[in-house]
Amino acid sequence: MLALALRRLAGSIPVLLAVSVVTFTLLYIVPGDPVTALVGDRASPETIANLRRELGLDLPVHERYLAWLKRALSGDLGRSWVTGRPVARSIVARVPVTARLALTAFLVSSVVGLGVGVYSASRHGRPADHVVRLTLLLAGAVPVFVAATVAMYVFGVRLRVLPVSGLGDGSLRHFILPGLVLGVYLSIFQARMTRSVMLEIIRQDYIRTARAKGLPERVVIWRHAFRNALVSVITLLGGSLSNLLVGSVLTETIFNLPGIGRFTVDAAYARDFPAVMGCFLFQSVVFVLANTLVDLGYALADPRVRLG
Amino acid sequence: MARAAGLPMAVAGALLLTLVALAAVAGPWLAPAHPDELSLAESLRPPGPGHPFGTDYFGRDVFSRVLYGARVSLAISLSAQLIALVVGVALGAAAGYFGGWVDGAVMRLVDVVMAFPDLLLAIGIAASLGPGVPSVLLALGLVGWPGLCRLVRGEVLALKERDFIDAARAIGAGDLWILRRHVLPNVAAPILIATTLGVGSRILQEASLSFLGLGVQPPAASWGSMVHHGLRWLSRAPWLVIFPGLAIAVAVLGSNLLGDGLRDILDPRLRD
Amino acid sequence: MGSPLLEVLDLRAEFRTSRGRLPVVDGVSFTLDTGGGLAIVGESGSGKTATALSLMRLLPDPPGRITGGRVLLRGRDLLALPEEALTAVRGRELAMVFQEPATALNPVMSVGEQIAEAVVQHRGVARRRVRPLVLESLDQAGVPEPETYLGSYPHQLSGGLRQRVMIAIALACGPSVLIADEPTTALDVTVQDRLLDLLAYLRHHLGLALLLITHDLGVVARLVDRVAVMYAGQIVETAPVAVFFRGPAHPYSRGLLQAARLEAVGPESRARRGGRPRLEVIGGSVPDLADLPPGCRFAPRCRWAGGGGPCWREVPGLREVGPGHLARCRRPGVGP
Amino acid sequence: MSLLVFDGVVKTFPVGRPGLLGGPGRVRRAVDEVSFSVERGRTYALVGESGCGKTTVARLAAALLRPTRGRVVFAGGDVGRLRGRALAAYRRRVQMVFQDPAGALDPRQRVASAVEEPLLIHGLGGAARRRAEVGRLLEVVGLGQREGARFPHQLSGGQKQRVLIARALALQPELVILDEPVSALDVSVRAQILTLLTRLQRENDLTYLLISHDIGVVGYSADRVGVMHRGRLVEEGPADVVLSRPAHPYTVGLLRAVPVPDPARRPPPPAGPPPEPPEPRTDSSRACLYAHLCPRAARSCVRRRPALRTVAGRADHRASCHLAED
Repeated sequence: MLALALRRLAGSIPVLLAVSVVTFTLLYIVPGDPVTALVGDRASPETIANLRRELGLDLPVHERYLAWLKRALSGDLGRSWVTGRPVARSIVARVPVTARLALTAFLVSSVVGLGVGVYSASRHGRPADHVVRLTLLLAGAVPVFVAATVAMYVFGVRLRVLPVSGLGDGSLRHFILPGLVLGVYLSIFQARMTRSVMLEIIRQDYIRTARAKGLPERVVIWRHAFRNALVSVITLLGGSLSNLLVGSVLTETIFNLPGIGRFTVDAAYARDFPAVMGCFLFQSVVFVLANTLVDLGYALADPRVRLG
Repeated sequence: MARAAGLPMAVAGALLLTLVALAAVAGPWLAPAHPDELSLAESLRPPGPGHPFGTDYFGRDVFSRVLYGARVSLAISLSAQLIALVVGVALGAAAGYFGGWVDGAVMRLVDVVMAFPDLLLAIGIAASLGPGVPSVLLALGLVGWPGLCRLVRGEVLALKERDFIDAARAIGAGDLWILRRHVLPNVAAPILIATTLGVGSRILQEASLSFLGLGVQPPAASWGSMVHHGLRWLSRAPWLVIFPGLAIAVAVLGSNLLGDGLRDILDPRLRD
Repeated sequence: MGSPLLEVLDLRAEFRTSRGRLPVVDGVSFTLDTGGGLAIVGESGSGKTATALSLMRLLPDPPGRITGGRVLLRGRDLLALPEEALTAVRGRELAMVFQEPATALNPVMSVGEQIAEAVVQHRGVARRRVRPLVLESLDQAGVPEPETYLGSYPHQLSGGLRQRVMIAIALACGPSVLIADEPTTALDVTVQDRLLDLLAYLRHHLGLALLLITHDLGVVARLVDRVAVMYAGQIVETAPVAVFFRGPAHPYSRGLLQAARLEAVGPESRARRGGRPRLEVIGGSVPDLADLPPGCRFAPRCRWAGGGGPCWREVPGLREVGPGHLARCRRPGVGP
Repeated sequence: MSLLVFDGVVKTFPVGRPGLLGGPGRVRRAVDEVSFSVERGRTYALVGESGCGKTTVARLAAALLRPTRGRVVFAGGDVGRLRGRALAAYRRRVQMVFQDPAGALDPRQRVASAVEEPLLIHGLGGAARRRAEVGRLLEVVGLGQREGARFPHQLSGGQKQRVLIARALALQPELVILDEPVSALDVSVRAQILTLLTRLQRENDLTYLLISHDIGVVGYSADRVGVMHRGRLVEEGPADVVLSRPAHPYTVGLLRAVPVPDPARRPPPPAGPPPEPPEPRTDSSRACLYAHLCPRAARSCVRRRPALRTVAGRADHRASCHLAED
């Protein structure tokens, strides 16, 4: 089991390296000279040359990459061009906000999404299933930022029951609305996925076997079908993770929550490259590692993979 | 059952998409005003007889802007999906059919692109190249192809296992003959479905990027950027958000309905 | 003799498809006594599997739907039972073994769990006390050293062992009827041989009534006392095996038996015939259920139907042609 | 005269993933030192259970696979070395009929077009002549214009197999490889296809390599029979001899296992649940591969793996069993 975990983690190393190469490339295809951007047009040629040496910009590109990678690995993602503060520290400061939002949304979507998906599949072809399917279809077409805006308008502006913007005192109240919006948005995805996986599984022979044993339908659905569905749903969680990260970028922007997503967008807007790429690298690494965990979870959930 | 539901879904989807396309094509004739025509006296008017969707802060007619936005949104999404389609199908078919190092190389590339959450990659590109239509196109094309590539590769791999490919080889058919005569016609349906659904994704992604202010730049306006700008007036003029938001939803719903409907109609596994 | 253990009366089921309602089971009746053995024989699309699934009310819905008839188990109509009461019959009194052991077992549950849950469900035994019962049913199914397999998963077992696990699940609650749907079709012939022995043992030593669904008359001859041949949703002939194999009355049955004798070219028969055996061929193929001929459903393939005669116009009923021997044919026993 | 000869053919497949650095992974011997020859105009049948390697032999003969070792010789030429034009020419002379007729037809190709395809590929005849030829071929296998215009899913299993046979005949081959040609078909349709194949063989002077798990089909069709077990040929000889006086205990067991459609010959039910036999040993063992199941296994069977040798008294009957020698 440990060997399997190590093998999967080792397998993600090439991908992480590729992630770093892409990040580095994006950083350096930036039009214009970063040095000029840093010190302004009016700096003397000596200052520029010095800074150039200091930043290692006079080195050949592969050495620059290695130097950058070494620094990035030791947690140094450079300094923001806007605030001058170390990017890594800014990111760390924002992680808790995003983590809380993502966790709330993930919990909501796991309960609602899986529940609705299983329910709908178990009523396949009946009115309840049609209603669910139609709702998912309609809801899935609404962009999360529009849904968030509408929620904000209804609950914050009209009903005034929940805070709509910012972190305030940092209490959980400020996470309810964004968490719910993002959670419901993810639920749509989860429910569609779960439903189609469950429909595929309910057709399988072993479900008929379970019914032939005289197990009540509830047991057939949850013990036999859902357990198998979980194996597939776990593998599809990767897509859900991507949605979670993307959704949190949008949600944080709308609700003005100082998380990584908001930070990324602000930095991109200000063309603060070290900050943009720092966020980019950080989130991609989290995404790759999370996907690796998902793979591992899949392997553990399926005895065919676990035991070979 | 599923098949029976497929047709009405596909028709409804096609109708919605036609509506959007009509708005894009006939926008200039349908719009009551020029989308960029300022009229500060008319600032933030609610929807009414003169302005069916109301006006924005600068007094521009929201209905006209939504119609013109359809052009921008559709043009970008369709072009990006076209890029994704060409790249994805070519690489996917090659990887699946020839296997070996071709497959290895293509799939590693796919892994790398897929290692980034799609919008994040688009943000990175938009930030690097500067926001604007070219970088949006590049970004959306880039995030779109790996999905199609994987799909086509998987379908081709599954087809290769089927006896009729071996049967074609056994009567003396060469690789190109088999690809053209037997592989492509059989992957056409899944490609069509994925492309239709992909257009919806691209519309959403373009809207998201523009909503973040990293897509289409003023004075041009796409639906996403209209929501972006409307957000500031949310408490006073919610229609600035609602109508462009609704337009996005209609377009995405159209392509999802059409895609899902086509899947129900074309998927042989659902046939009786 | 009292009332039979299982009595099926005029069972009807259909598939609702885009091509209309297909009568997959069309007025099927038969009885099965305690410890008895009946085989339903037919080709693909004959409705034999749909019949078996309908008895258990396992016909996939949609598209399947039971539209009429009665299934009396010890006089109680299973088709009239509410769903909850049905679960007490399934697995407890009527157990079923399916064709594909590779897909009929849950891939993510261990063998032990899959047997134990049936025992827990029906016998109300505490989970801790289940183990000996599980081992006993594995033992009865001929699984050697059952303890070693409790924690195994289906993918780790051979085809023969998987089917034995299926049988163990079926045996776990001591049912009185075992419905076996093509239990050996997916298996190699030597594996099949041992499983047929096992089924014969279960019938004779545990007193299990066997309802066998098969296309293979060789398997029929080996296991049961009575045979019912199905064609296009209907029973076309039913007889005691000894009578049937001596001389089937329906032309379709005769063709099947001829084909089966070809299948079984054993050492002696080949030598006896001195080379290639002669083949009796039934022409054409099974009719489309959406487009059935108006008269006898076999008429288009029947050599003795004549052109446009009564066989083509009227649906023949099941008629007695001998003691316990019924055939759905206007001219039973014609031809060779 | 031998049309097709297998000479010490070995085919291995990689098992699981190759080593981390692309080094050689484990391999499985699907076909292990198989030698036999098929006479022109006759039917040679290979019989065996799933996984015995018989389908791999069919694919080797059809040049869909190349042997790892040994030679497949057709009309004097080494099939394993054919490339390009020579391979195309080979495919005109050797055709294959597949096990699953539903899978062997392109679902999006009409029947007539499927039958025409080989003519098109090999550039035989103009459009009009091809159309006439397709009509003739369909008629030969008992199909008409109506079926020609249909898609495969609109046909019954038997009709699909007829289409595949027509397609195989289009190039007027000398050898036709029949891979389980009737096992996917219903019992009543099997007989139709088997008699059709017999008739076509007679009319076109065809040579058949028949692959089947079904002793009945083999008994009906074969002139010579080879019995395969775990990748090896364990017995081989004239069909009449092998099926009536089998020399290898595996063949004996195989024949005995076929259920006889005669209730009078029903064996008595066993007194206890008949157990599942043990799993086979690994290939690396030097024992006879059948020893763990063999009712007659002696000590020599575990020590030394027997080779295929002539059975006492008959030059054309071979078996790989210590007990059959002498």
